[in-house]
Amino acid sequence: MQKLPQVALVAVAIGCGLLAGASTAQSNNQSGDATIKEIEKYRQALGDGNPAELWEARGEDLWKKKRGPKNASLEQCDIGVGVGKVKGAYAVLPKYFEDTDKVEDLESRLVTCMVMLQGFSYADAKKNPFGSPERKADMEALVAYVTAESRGMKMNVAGNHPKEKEAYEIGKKMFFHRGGPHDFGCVTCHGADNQRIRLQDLPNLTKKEPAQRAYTSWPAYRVSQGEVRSFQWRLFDCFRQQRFPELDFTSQGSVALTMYLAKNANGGVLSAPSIKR
Amino acid sequence: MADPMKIRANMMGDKVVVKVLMAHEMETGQRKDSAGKTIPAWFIQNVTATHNGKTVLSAQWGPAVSKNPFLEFRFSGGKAGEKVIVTWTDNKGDKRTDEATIA
Amino acid sequence: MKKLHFATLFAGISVALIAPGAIAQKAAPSNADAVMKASFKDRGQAKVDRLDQDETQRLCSQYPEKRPKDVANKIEKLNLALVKYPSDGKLLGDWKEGEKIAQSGVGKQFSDNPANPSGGNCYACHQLSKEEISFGNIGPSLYNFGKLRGNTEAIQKYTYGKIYNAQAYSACSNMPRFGHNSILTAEQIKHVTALLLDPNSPVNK
Amino acid sequence: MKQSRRDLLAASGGVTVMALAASAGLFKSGDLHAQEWNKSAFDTKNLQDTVKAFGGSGAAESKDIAITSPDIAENGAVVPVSVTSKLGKTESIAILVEKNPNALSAAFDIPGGTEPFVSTRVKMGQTSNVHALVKADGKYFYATKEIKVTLGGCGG
Repeated sequence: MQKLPQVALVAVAIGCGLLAGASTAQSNNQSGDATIKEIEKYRQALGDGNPAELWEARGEDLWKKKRGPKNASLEQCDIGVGVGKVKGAYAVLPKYFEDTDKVEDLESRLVTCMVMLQGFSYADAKKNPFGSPERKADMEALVAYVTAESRGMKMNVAGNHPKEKEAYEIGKKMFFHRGGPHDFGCVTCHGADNQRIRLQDLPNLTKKEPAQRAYTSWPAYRVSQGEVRSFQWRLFDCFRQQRFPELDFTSQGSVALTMYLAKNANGGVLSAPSIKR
Repeated sequence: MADPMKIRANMMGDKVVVKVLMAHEMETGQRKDSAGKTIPAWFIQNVTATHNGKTVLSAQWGPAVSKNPFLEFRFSGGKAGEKVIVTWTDNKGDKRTDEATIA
Repeated sequence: MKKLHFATLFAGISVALIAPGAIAQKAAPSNADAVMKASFKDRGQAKVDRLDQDETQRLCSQYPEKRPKDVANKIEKLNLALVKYPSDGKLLGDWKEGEKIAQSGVGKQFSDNPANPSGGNCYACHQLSKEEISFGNIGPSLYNFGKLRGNTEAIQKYTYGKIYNAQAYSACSNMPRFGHNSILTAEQIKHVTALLLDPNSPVNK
Repeated sequence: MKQSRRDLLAASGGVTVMALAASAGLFKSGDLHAQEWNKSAFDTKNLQDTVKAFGGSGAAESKDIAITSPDIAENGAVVPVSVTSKLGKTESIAILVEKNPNALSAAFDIPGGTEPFVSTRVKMGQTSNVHALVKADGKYFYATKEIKVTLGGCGG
């Protein structure tokens, strides 16, 4: 039904391929450890002045602006900590919402509110989830704003409702599901300690500390793409690289996998939106 | 229209430290879109910062400045409560001016 | 179609935020596999049937860490029988081509053009040469692979077979079964075999 | 690239203005009506040509210029670079990436009262020398640092 943003994907491909073939960095005396240390310096140097702030500002405007067929703002939206409250909401998501009788993550909850409060059609609300230079995504701006309002707070996903438990179990199953032409699953890259793909660290998402560190740093401004990417995007793109078909935005499985990863990160302090390569 | 800049100006000793984030694609003119067509260059060319009517920094940029540019500089002679005004102009003639109060 | 459906649905309940069960996008499937399958859609060359598992994938998902010895044996036996060697009997190609394949990570993603050849992305997981500092560690270092093992026919056969189907030698290896799953052609696997074994390759320098 | 240069030329108002700007330093400091953009400088392929485009005749290496950046950039699209000059009467600071299609990335005029320091982020297509070019007391000086650019892990 919804057309996937062709442009967005091109941007992704270019972002990843930007340096392909151009950059076989040469060094004979550089040990792996020294390389990792320098990369760490690189990351720190980017920490000051995160362009995600530009998204946060745009998202706050979008949150407060009257939009849609009903000309309403999102300020009356309950995203997990009560109507009209934004602070701390991201720390308790995903969670079960009575009004929809569903477990929702931030993105699916925003879609719900855009439909219910602002009168957007369901398709319109989720038609441009991931922005590109040609077409900025309101969704990513809203996500940046909401998550920034939980910065410094501890992840605290309840997960006690039967549907939350069900989501967790489904997400866990998805995490370990190996398939596709490469036999990959999430677990291939994120099931062991201290793994690296090229120079990128791969957090072991089955363990508390690395799971906390990874989850709490998303969403993030990706310098390779020049966009703030949401957690839904993170999963979408992981599955693309896993050679899987396209993960449907805000699908039940996507929320379930988020539930699994978010709950495993409980106790971790949110630092998102962060900045990443 | 371009999105607002994020400007921070803070006193550090007797210096004002200014940090600016600008929302801009900084397209190099070398990338191709999905149809294989070259995406035309589009980037900020001039940046000017003023304080009390005096220019405290002016810059010329090429397309090799990173997307959503970041800029930091420091000047003396500013006080808390005064304003720093930053303006950029791109190669399409688009322009954006924002200001921050020194804290 | 979907759009109409939801628009109508929401028109009725939009005033009441508390309306249990109102937004059921899809009837909630009770089992995980069904939910997973319903959560993906075909895109480009990546169809939803990629989620369907063969026996190897099913067993490896079921036992992600420690698996019973008989399960591991079963997987290795099953996969060993699937290894096919090139009909011309030659196992070594051009290591220079092999290096390009080792560097390239494209192929089989829905964003990739299926008409283009896939890469092996070896550096993503392995150290191979001392020149390339950007390498991963999911797999062991293969630096000096040939220098340490020699270039005998038996080693060539093992190397080719390992790239063709890693699970024939190590059950539930993280390494893709490049030949078995048609990621790389026989010709490409020969090139990568040469990269690992040729004394002139940067791997053995 | 040729196409984009024509675009730039059209957009920036012709070469004469540029030449004038170049002759007055990078551009006249404090000149608020300046929409000038030194096209000839941004077209140069190396340090020496950039110096010439700025109106200088040559540049000397100097230990009084410091380039602060990581030795390795995880992504060439965003490479943080800071330049500090300890040279007296620093008038301008420029950042150049030797192996980029065009060497000059950014040029800053430093009016009196502003510290001879700038920090920004530039794109690098590949591992390359990065130069900081400083005009101080009418003369040009430079410092060089190599920054390595690494490949990403994703399917590229």
